[in-house]
Amino acid sequence: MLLELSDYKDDMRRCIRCSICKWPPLAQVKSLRFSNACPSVAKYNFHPYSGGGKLALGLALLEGKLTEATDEMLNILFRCTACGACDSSCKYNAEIEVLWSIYSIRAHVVGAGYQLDEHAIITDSLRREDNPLSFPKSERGKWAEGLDVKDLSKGGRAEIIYHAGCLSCYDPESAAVARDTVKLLVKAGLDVGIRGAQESCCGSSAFQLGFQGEFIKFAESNIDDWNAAGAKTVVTSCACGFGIMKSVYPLLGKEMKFEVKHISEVLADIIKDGRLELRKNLSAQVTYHDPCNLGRKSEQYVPWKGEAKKLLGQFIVREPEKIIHRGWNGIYDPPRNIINSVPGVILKEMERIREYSFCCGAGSGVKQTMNDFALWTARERIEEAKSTGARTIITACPWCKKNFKDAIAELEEKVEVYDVVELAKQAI
Amino acid sequence: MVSEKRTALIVAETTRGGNLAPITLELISCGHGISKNMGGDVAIAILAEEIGKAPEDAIAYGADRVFLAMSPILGVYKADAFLQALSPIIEQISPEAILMGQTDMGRDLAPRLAARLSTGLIPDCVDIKFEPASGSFRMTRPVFGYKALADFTSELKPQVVTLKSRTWKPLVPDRSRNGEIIEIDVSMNASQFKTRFVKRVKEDDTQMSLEDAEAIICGGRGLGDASGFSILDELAKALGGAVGASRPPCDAGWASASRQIGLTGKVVSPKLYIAVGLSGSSQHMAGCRDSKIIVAVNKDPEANIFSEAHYGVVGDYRKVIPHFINRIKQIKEK
Amino acid sequence: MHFIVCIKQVLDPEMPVSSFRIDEEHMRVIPAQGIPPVISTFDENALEAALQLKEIHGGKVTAISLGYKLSRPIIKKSLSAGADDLLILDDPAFENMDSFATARVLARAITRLGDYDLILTGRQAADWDAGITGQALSEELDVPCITVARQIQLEDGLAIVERMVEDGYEIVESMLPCVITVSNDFGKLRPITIPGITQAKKKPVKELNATELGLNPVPASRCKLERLYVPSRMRTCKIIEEETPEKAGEALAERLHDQGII
Amino acid sequence: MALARHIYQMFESVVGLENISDDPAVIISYMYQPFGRTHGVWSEIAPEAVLLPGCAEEIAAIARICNRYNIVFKAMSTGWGIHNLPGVEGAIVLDMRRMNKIIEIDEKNMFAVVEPYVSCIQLQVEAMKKGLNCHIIGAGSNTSVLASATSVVGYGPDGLSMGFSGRNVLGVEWVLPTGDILKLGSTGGQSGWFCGDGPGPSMRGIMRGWEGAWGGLGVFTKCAVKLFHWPGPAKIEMKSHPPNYVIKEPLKYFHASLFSFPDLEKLNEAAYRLSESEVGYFISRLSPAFVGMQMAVGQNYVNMWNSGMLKAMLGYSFLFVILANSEREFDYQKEVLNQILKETGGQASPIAETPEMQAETATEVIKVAAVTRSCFRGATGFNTSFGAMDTIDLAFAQLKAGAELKNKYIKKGVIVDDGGDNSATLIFEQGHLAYTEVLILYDLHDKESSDGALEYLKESNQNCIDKFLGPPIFQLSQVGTGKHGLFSPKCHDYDKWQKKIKTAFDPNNTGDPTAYTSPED
Repeated sequence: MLLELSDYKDDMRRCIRCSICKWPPLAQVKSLRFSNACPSVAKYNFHPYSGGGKLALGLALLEGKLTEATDEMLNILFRCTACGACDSSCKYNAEIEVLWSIYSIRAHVVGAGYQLDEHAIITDSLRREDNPLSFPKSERGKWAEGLDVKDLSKGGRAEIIYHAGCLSCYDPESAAVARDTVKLLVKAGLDVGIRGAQESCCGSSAFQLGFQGEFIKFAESNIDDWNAAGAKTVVTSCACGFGIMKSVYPLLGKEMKFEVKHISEVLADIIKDGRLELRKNLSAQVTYHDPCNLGRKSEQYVPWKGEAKKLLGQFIVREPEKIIHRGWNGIYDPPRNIINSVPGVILKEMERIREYSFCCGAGSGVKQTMNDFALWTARERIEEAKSTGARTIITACPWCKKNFKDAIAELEEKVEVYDVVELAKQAI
Repeated sequence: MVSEKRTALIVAETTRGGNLAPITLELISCGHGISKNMGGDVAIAILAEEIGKAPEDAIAYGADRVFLAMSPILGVYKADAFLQALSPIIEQISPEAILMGQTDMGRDLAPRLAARLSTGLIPDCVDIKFEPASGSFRMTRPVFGYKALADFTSELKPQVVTLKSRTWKPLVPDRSRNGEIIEIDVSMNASQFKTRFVKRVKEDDTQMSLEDAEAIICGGRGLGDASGFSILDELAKALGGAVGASRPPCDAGWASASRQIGLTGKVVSPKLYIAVGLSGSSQHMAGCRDSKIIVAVNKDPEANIFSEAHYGVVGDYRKVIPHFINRIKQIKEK
Repeated sequence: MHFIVCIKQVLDPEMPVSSFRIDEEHMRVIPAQGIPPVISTFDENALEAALQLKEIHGGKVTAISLGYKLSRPIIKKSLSAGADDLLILDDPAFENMDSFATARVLARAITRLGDYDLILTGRQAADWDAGITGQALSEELDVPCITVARQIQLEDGLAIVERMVEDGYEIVESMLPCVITVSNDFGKLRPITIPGITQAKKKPVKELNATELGLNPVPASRCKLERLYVPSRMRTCKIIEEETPEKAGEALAERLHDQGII
Repeated sequence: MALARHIYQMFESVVGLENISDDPAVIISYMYQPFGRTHGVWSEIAPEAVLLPGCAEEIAAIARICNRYNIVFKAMSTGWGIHNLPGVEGAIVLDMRRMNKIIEIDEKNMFAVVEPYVSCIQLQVEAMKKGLNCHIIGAGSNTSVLASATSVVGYGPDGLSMGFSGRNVLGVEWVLPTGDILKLGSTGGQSGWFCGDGPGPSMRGIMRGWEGAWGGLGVFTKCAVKLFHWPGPAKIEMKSHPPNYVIKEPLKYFHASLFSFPDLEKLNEAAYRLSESEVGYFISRLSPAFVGMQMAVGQNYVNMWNSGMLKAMLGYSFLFVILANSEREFDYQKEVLNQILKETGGQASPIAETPEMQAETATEVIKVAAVTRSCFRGATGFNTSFGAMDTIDLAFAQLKAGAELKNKYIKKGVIVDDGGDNSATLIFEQGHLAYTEVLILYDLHDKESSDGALEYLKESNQNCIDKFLGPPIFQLSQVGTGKHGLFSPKCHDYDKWQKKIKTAFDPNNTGDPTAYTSPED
């Protein structure tokens, strides 16, 4: 169940203002240059732009200290990729749901009729075209024309459904990767089907921007359709979709007769048990960028609703016990296993990785509505990538890849960016 | 002569040739029910260019007094003309309630009439009761796209109401009933009105209109492609019904947008609604939730449509429907 | 030419059914988190009609919205779509008014705006689905009214309108000025664009309350809401179970026949 | 009264459009200041605007404007701590976030020059690359190096070997309340920042004195701090996962031991012997509750507490860490330690000796990254009492007095029952200085608990006076108005001298007086 803002009051008022949400977990800080965890406060500097700063806004709204959302408040709430870095840093020492409080503040503000004008473009597109990118719904299946794979929109069932995701359907470069992905899966002998023209958005940008009504419609219809198609596994290459399908879909109370997997998990398994051989020697130094939605944000979220009783005088004990996920159970190793299984490739880790990775800057609508901020964050991350000595970034989400490529276009010193599937394909 | 009797006034709708449209019989039946527990009678205003059996039918189906207003200008419905013709009748009867259908005419005329009489209007009413204690009516209508129902009362008289079609059953006609027929002279000429009727174009002549069909077959995303609709057409012919579509087939171009049933399409409540290959989203159900009997054919047992249907078959429609049609034809021949 | 479009802020009619909950005690829909109000779908069709007519005949499109605590970003979407100016009537007294009172307030505001050629509204609001305000407004302003329009042409002082009827459409003429209520068959509102949003920020927005309109108190509602509830449609669906889909089809025909349905 | 537009525009022209805001959402977010409060999380007084200055010259320009229009200004860096916001109406906040550079790390002369927003962890990781380490205050390595060096207290357990912030500050660049930029110590020209006392009178005592001016004497824009030799690796790799990252490789010549003693007197005596012996990297008396809350939360902690295991193991105990530069020194220090223990009857608890515990303790002792767990996770409200910097004997007297007084409030149920002795005792300068901060945990959002905590804090101050326990470190600046009225007469009327200094340095009263000199008299 999706909780109300008032359910996060106890979280919001237990922030101790220690500013740890602005940095990676302190024990993992490795240099001054790359010691920012939160792209928002790193660029806009005012405290409200940090995780803790937003919690204070949520509490102020709940307690009536703020009666309406000013334009600057909307900037604060939405110049943020909802990457969850604040959440995993804070949770190193506390049991506060930072990210989900931010989701709930956004839903609260949106429900009250406040929104950035640009977001009207996204929601209009979602309601009319079933994707947030204002592309026509009728062209949804174009990416897969001529592809030798089962098209479930024409009926039929499949063990594995490949959900390409909006960007992979409409953006030519991402579509090419999606086609390669399907070819690899078919080549490995998997019973895979796509939904072609009938595929619709997973609802992740709608959810993250607070439009939970739109999200519920997409999520419910996806779950119904996937159940009806008899899928055992739903595989996607879009990390944004994957993160929300894993952490939010289960909260809708609908039976999901399938497991959600990211393409890197499936690919890593195929390579491990020999169904796909990576023989070519690529001899390259690469670094890997952990997409937030594939990593910390893909962990299962357990909403806590209970009451806090007092023992030992004023010591607070939550009844039932609050289950806290600290982000380290996300998908981190499969992409690395793929990279390491390519002959001649050396993986050089960046400073901010795994559950304290630094965002690429594209998430939760920022790429579409605040591209300058998206590119600023991408440049920060690219500089960190270069600091490892590698000149090739591997990632596992079309949004990260697209944002990096856009930023690199404006830099003189070129850096390569590949999806982990492309790397694998080059090595077959 | 102002009658003390409490009267329910019906505004009749007639077909070409001056006969009563089906909705009018339902209105009389409802008016009859009200006037009984009001201790009053049922009056009906028939405004038309030519009159066939309308007055006699009206009495047979339960009307007590028939007011006739004849004029060539009234041959085609036009709000200003109908308002002008109605006002002397209303003045004469000062009815407790004025009933119209939630039809093209009712939706257009009722608000104008209520505005002129400075009285209340409850549109699309599904239930109306006279409450002797307060001497006023309690009415129920669907709101929020059929997701909710609302009850209203009003002190103002006459209470204007438009009734949802196929909610009241017409009375069994009794030719022996007697009633009074009163002619009202109406003098009006076209030049006095600011609006002018040009012409009426019948569309979709091949198919029955969705609003009037007794049975509707509605296809959804699950049909897979346009060919699915030919199977539904065959079923519609077998049942003498019409074919509709939910939003996805219209978006995909398998069916014309005018056939779309749902919140942003047409709202229907036929006797039988057969939903084939559609999940039953809230927007779609808003258009058909009030059908008498809903039958669902879908391959996903979990689809929401099954929670709103009376009968259901879980299976692939391409296998279920053809045999369903054959069986119907066999039954019809018997 | 001066086109006036009345746009109403309503609860999102396309919200998921699972989020629709009613507080029966206060007879209101409980606002759900994450579901913003929207401009009533039919009013968006009316706005599209006004914008198309302006493109052909030139002139100005004024959007008017009436309510209490209206959400500025939602209402200002009319400016982003192309309306030239916006009049917001926002006052506690305007909360929960019925259609006739709404028509009275709109009429007062419109007469204040000066002359107009065409007033466009949605055929009905997507929350209470009444379909009264347009016609009541024409009575208040004593101008003709044409309802459920799907196409509008203007020629030398006349509006030639195709309006929807059960089995097709009618063509009706009306002298200007007049009120036309627009149906969804007119076509969707054009998509919002970034240039539209940036221009909208420079467009004039005027706000008036009940007292400034000289309408405090507002006319009382003519009908009293007694109860608002979600009807329980506990339908238990009788599933026709057969070994094969073909047999199920036949069994369905027999069952419906036995029940006298076909 | 909101900031007049023309004044706002003046500030805007100094820092730039995007570096100033008075939007209600921004202001309310800054007003969330739970640290050191007894009731709720919101500051009562709203600042007029928040500015993000980029350098000393900008701050000087801001100060001149403030002097002309009588506006109080106060700087904050991370914003975590008491008195971060100005305590008077009509003031502005200078958020130092944009001034976050390490100006230099001078390896030869072992010091670093930092701007206000460089945190201890940031300085530590950069210093370690050059074989150096920096002192980190007990509150945690997320705090600003400059803030604790120039303006606010600054004690930490590694002070045993690295002194405390007040002692480590060298050259300083200081924007006075008047807007003049004063450079202290050897900061002029090519002579570098290595010395805090340049030619002419030293200002260090005036600048910070014992507890610091809490931002009441203008803004410190750069300062140099001593660095210390770091025998460990240039980069410390971590392993495992949250909530317990642990160093991957054990540190050479590192050993942490947990000694418990039969009673407080024996603990006291051992404290003297240990600190006077000039051995050890880190020393802190840790209470059972403090260690327990570090490891567990909620019901698990309550069960652990009720089992009595914590009290048994940590009744009267010291965490003592040796970090030597060579094997011979490591052996020597261990020898000294064992001898002292023998003579004072100290028992080394075996649990701390396992490799896992050594690694975990090393991570926390070096990185100081998880202290907030023990203070804030249990019950939202946290405060300290007692804590005058004095002799080791007085430190333990404070511990005893604190435990006694706390038990009274524990019985009332208004604060967390943490055994009464929940506190931290730190020792500096070879045993010359020590203090005990007696911690209390309570619920900021429960009026009865908040009132109880406030009452406790007032009574603890009175206790310090009645039992001659010295002025408490944090309470001095915050309990009630007329703050210094209680202690100043008992401490050679320091308040009068502070007012003289304030008037001299701040004729137009633009520095926030709240925590420095009592505002009203």
